[in-house]
Amino acid sequence: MKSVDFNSGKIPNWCPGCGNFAIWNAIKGAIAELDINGKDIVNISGIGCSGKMLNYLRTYGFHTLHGRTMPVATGVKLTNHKLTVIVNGGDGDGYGMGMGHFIHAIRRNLNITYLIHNNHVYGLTTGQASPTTDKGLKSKSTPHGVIDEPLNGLFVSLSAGATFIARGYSGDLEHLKSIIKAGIMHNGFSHIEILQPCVTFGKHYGYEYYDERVYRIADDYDPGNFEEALKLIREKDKIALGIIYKVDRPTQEEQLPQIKNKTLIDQGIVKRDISAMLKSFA
Amino acid sequence: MKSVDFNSGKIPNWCPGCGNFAIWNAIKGAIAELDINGKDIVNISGIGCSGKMLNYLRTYGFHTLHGRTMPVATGVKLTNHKLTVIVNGGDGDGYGMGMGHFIHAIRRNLNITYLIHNNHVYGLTTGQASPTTDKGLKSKSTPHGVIDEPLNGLFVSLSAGATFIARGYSGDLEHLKSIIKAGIMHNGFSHIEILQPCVTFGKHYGYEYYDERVYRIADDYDPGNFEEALKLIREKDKIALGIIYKVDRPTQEEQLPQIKNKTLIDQGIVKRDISAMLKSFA
Amino acid sequence: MLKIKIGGPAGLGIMSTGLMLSKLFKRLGYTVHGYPEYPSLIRGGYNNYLIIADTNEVYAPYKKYDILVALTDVAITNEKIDEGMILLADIESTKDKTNLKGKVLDLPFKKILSKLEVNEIAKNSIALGALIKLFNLDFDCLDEMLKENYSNEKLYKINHQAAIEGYNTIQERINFSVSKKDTERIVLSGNEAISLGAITAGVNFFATYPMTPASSILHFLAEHEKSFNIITKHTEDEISAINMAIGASYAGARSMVATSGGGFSLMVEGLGLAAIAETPIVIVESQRPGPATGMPTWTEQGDLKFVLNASQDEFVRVVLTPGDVEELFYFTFEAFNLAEKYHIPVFILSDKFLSESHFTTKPFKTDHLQIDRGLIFGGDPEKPMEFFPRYKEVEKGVGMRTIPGTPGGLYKAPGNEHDEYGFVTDNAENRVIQQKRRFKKINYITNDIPHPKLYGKIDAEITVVCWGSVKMQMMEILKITDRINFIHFPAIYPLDWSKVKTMLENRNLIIVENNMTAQLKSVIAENTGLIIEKTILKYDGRPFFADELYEKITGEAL
Amino acid sequence: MLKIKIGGPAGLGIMSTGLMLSKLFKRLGYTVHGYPEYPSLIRGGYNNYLIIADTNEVYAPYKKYDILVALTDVAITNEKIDEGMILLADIESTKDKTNLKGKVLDLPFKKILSKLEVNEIAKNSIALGALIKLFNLDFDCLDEMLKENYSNEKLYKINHQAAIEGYNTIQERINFSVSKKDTERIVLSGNEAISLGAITAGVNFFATYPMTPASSILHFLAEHEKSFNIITKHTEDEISAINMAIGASYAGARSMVATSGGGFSLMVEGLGLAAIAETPIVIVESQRPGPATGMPTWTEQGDLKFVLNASQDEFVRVVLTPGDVEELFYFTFEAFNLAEKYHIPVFILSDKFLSESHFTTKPFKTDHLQIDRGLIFGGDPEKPMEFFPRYKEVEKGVGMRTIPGTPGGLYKAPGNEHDEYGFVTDNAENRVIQQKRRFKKINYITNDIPHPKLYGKIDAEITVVCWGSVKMQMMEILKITDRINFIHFPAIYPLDWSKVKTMLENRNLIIVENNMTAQLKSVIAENTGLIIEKTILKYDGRPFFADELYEKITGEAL
Ligand SMILES: Cc1ncc(C[n+]2csc(CCOP(=O)(O)OP(=O)(O)O)c2C)c(N)n1
Ligand SMILES: Cc1ncc(C[n+]2csc(CCOP(=O)(O)OP(=O)(O)O)c2C)c(N)n1
Ligand code: SF4
Ligand code: SF4
Ligand SMILES: [Mg+2]
Ligand SMILES: [Mg+2]
Repeated sequence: MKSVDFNSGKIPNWCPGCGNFAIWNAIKGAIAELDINGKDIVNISGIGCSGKMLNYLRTYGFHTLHGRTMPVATGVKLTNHKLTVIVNGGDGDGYGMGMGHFIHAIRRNLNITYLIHNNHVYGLTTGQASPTTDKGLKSKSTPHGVIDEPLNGLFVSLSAGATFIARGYSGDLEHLKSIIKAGIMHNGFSHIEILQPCVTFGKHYGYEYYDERVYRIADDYDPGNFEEALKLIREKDKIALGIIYKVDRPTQEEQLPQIKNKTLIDQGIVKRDISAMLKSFA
Repeated sequence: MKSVDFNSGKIPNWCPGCGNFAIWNAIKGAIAELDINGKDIVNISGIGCSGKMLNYLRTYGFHTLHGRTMPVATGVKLTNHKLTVIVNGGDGDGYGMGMGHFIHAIRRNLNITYLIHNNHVYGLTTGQASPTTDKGLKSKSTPHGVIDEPLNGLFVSLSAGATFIARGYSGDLEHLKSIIKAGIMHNGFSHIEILQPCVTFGKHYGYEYYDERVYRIADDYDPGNFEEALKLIREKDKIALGIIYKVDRPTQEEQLPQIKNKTLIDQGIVKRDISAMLKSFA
Repeated sequence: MLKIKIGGPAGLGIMSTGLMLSKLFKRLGYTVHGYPEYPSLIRGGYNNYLIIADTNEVYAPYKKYDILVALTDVAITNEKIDEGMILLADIESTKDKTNLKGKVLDLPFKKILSKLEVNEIAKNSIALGALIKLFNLDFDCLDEMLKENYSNEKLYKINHQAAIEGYNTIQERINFSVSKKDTERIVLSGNEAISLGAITAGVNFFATYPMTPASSILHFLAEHEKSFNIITKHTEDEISAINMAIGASYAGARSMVATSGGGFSLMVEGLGLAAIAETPIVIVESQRPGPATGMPTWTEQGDLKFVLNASQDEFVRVVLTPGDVEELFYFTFEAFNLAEKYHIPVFILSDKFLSESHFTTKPFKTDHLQIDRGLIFGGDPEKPMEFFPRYKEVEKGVGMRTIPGTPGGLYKAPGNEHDEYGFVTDNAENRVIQQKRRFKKINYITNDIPHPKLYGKIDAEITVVCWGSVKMQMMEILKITDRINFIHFPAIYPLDWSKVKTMLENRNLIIVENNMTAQLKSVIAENTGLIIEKTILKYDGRPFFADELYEKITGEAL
Repeated sequence: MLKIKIGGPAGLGIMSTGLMLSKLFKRLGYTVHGYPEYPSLIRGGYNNYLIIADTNEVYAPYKKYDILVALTDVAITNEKIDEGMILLADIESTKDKTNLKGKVLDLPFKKILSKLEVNEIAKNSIALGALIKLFNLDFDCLDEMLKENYSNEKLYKINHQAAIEGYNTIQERINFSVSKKDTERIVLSGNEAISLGAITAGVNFFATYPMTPASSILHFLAEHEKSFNIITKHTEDEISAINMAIGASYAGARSMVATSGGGFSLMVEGLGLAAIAETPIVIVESQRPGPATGMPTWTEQGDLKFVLNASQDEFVRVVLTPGDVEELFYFTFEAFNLAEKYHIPVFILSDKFLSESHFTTKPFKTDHLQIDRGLIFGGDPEKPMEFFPRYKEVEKGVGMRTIPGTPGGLYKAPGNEHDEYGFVTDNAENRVIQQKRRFKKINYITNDIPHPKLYGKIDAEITVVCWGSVKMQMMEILKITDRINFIHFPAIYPLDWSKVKTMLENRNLIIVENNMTAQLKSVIAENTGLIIEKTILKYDGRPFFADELYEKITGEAL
């Protein structure tokens, strides 16, 4: 399949120059190269500019509530674990509203790929500070500067036990595509944070900002090394791009005898016979 | 003031032998030794056996909703930062339902002391698995064994930037009391996880279990050392008790010019004059 | 009719003893009802279990009862004991002997325990043994019960011994005739009926967060998850639970959530998502008193209007309000069909009294039950990546569902207003088309859900109007008098209100509800203009007691 | 009356231009109303701002308007232009010239921009200049406005130049007489009125999570947090927002939250906590179409019954439904008093139309306003650690609040049912006492909140019944006819319904609501038995337009 085959036909209404375009192209490229049929992909979105993603992809999709992608994705995956489940959401959506779900989704380790569009701002609601906005920065909700400590999403997911942690950048499309591919192929929960410039409200974190700081992780880097991963995650001035951490742990779907042989979907819905069970109530 | 002065007069209805009794005594001891008047303390509780704590203390108290201690405590502290705010909640309450709030409370770094009673189980609702229950363990909600990865609460709070992280144990009352004292005295958010045996439903994690594994952190340990802290937090077989991590960072209340000179409460509520402001609408 | 209460501190196992005794009477041919009371704590406090047993049908608890078995003092101080009663208590261990009223039969628990060298829990079996003797019943029948209950041989032995001791203690007899042995009928709680209904209906995804009085549905389904291939999830919170269930349903599962009002509060946002995405979902809401945490282990019917109006803006939902275990079972089964036929959220509104009390019933017949999954697109393998107009009406306002994985069935399930393919649009005309289509379903649903029903003599002097579990007390009252009949609402929305109005008109009506503001009264007035003036309301956390309610009705209205 | 619309793609700054134009007309002595429309996206899409200006009062938007300023093609294709209209557009840049209808005045945006070498944003000032000329107005007045708006000198210069170019382009004149200069009255949005009301009332804690159409309250209060010592918090979610506000209120702050229906869904649980802990709280809920995410930037009155019934079990709340900016301001002020006098949650129910549109009003008079914090315990320094019966009735069902830190005022604020000191109890009698006490407040609140009011000729042929923002359209209609009058509900709960009934009886009533199911109609029926048969409902995300509504009413009922 080709990348363009995954265009839904709707034209993205992101601002010209928005980092979401690159993510869109990276996703299409990744699933095209992996040759997954759109009917077997479910794109799940939160609410935000980031969440609009699913409208532009020729796949199944669920545009959920703000912050609630993780539970919906979990329900989908447990019901039919043959589906490729890809989630798109913002930093507000995932690290703010959705933080609790995020941590518990990591604990479950379902084979889901979660792309967090980190633009350090609430885009769709026109520019409030997000959990990743740096201290001191002014925004519509913090006209006198942010005073909360910014959140290091990758560190939090490492601490919660994520089995795949990566960082991509809208300004490096090919690399981003390869990361998304790796995330989809990883058998477990993949947390991919994407540095996504918001050209309208997140101007502090523009392409120039990132271009000065990002670098691709060296090819010989061992993502299985926890200490090294921690080092990359806690870097201050430079920003590493690539697969930072990756370990193998059984997925939740593999541990459920209920769906060992067949997905729930393939089992179908049948009227069950409870007559034997009723005896215990006699 | 003496410890008994903080008895509310209500007799705790925890099961005989429950680890919450020691926590109760430790709290009373700590505030007595710090000589804080009960009128200047607000005890905030979640819902659970743990949450009943506030009923047994002669202080102000707010028995909030399940999982919602952090926002309520934040509102109280920001309104009157002269108050000593102590929070009690369970592992289900704080690491399950309340996880999102917990992380964001840490980012705010208010001077609040948060005691998480970790009994690895939902006590009050009669024995379901909690986020800290180990894999494989059977419970009412997981009769065939837990399959989610257990949560390391201290690691998560370290990753979110907590400025005070400690672990206490109901089986070591004096030590627990000293930790709680240190937590209250710490100028910032203190996360104190307490190993609290639930003798009725959490039997796997009983006193014997802990007695075999716990040890007090050596006196010369430097809680300012992040790497050392991480090591203790990630220990597998032994369980360190004491102040694991402690750094100083300005609290949120110190960074708000609105309450620089006076608490909101001391400022009182006055009708404000908006006439000057109205001109900008002309 | 026999009314026996066993009381004692929490943690002693009174609830399971109560159930054993209920089953025992049932097996002896009686009809039983068991009503448990307990506070929100694990040990101590005061628990009790009231058993009503009769050769006739029984449905509801009574305030006045005949026999109290006091496992400790706490029962004696917490209960109003009057002279007509029989009190089984450990006289020696009773601190304040002036409390020992009525006909006191000594049950020397303490002595027996120390003689057998067993712990307190064995008091239950002592009490059971004593009661068996008192009623002159066959010890074997109890023994069988004990065997079933204590699969652990050692535990069984202890309890067997204890029961014998209890049996041997009692000399008195109560005249009591055993009818025929009954191994046919079943004794079960409301939550068990719901769980069985869901299992029969093929539920395969259940997500929840524990909350009294709904938690036992989780425990039951989790227990049987492997035998029936059900995925049960205790999620991080109720928000997650409903969204997970919605995701599962979207992917093709039959999914359900169960909670109480507080947990449902957290599901309100997700409810709206299910509504606009038209993802079928079954929601069990078992009510308890609020506001907020309220009185966690007690009962109330306070959430009707909440459930009817929850979530922003307007959409169609079904609110079923079953009144007994049969209705709980069959309605739960049907709830899945309704949800999938109409692509809507369907509520089963229960309450603590109904969810956790025990009732006798015939084993549920399921032969006639049929699973109806509604319209599901079969797929078009020729054009696998084609979008499908999933939100275009096919019939009755309902579109054709397509399940992810289906070739040619691509669509977007949206929380936003959307076009026929699920793509977001703000277009005014489209909005009206979609809202009208979604609401059109109402006209058909009304024929698919149970209508209010009159019980008792058609022209009784007074007609009680009630919903949900109050049916149980009213059934009990029908046994006493034919001057009262009642109209029960087994569902509240959507109804054919003109039919309801006709049914209610020209009657001497009185509303009976287990809440403070008479919510059904409001709903009736809202939809018919008919304001029922007389009300009997109770909101102290207790269900109506049959005797108490009978008195109130006759006082108010006869 | 002048009706001008400016339309173009999102991101061009049409909203601020609209406001500038509104203010301009206002300063020239006109009364203005500005109604903005925009989709939920940041750039592109179609935005527009409609200005109604007249020497008389104006209140509401009209469907038909006179002048369209098309910043780009998108306005021309999105609007219905008829021959009677004037169209200001860049003829050369218009792709499909057949769309150029009405009297077309060329505004060569493209040429001017390239001449001035400035970017697209300057189109706004070109348009403003053109309009000033068209109406034969003084350029200085616009120039002053530009100066105020662009504090950056360079930006001002650009826009000044652009305005001059626009001014010079237009040759046509519209007959238009300037009344007197007005620097007195103000033009503001509903959300600004709410914010100002809250500031006046001394709000010092505001927690929220951004959500259209409530977000601008956050922006406004945050902007002024330092001048007024307000703590404003954008929390991690709405659950946190309401619980934080409850904590603040408990500790003695005057606290408020603001959200839309979706965010309020997440506050439902906290609402119950505020209710049972009797923590005062003011909740602004600005409605938008749902269900779920619905149509984020559009309007609807779909949340009335949701807000009335939200959260498990039953409790007293106040639901204010202001209909104009004055009411928004004064009711918000009063909301804090009501919350603190009665220890209850108080709602300000607004909607996108009211919250985000602009209205002209006299500057709010505040001399007569008084802060009433209700009963607050002064403390007993002798016994600092004594518990205090905070939940014991002092008067009107209300107890005495004590603020943490107060000596001798210790108590527990509980989510559970509790005794007078706030300690948890399941006791049945206590439950009844506490519920009755909490509900007793209703009897007093009804006298403290505004009653429905009749506007227009008392005996008009038809009486429209409405609530909230529909007042604006009805005020507009009163200007056209005296055959119609209307009864507006500025508050819905709690009301003295017998008085309401008397008011409604014997009139030719018609309900007008911006929703699908006529929720006020339901509420009236529920409380009075009176069913208003005729309804005019709109639920396409748009407010009623005055002309459209007038036609509908006359069509339906006259
Ligand atoms: C419960 C709820 N609260 C608030 C909103 C409004 N809302 C929509 S998107 C958004 C924030 C978007 O920020 P982010 O998640 O970072 O996404 P971005 O637009 O930056 O991609 C908010 C607050 C909502 N839809 N639902
Ligand atoms: C919204 C909501 N859901 C569920 C409950 C029921 N509930 C009360 S306590 C509790 C769990 C308690 O577990 P934990 O927090 O670990 O406290 P513990 O009893 O173990 O101290 C639950 C689920 C509730 N009160 N509110
Ligand atoms: S506002 Fe920012 S994130 Fe949203 S579309 Fe525009 S550039 Fe992208
Ligand atoms: S159930 Fe466990 S946690 Fe609760 S009181 Fe008993 S021992 Fe303590
Ligand atoms: Mg963002
Ligand atoms: Mg626990």
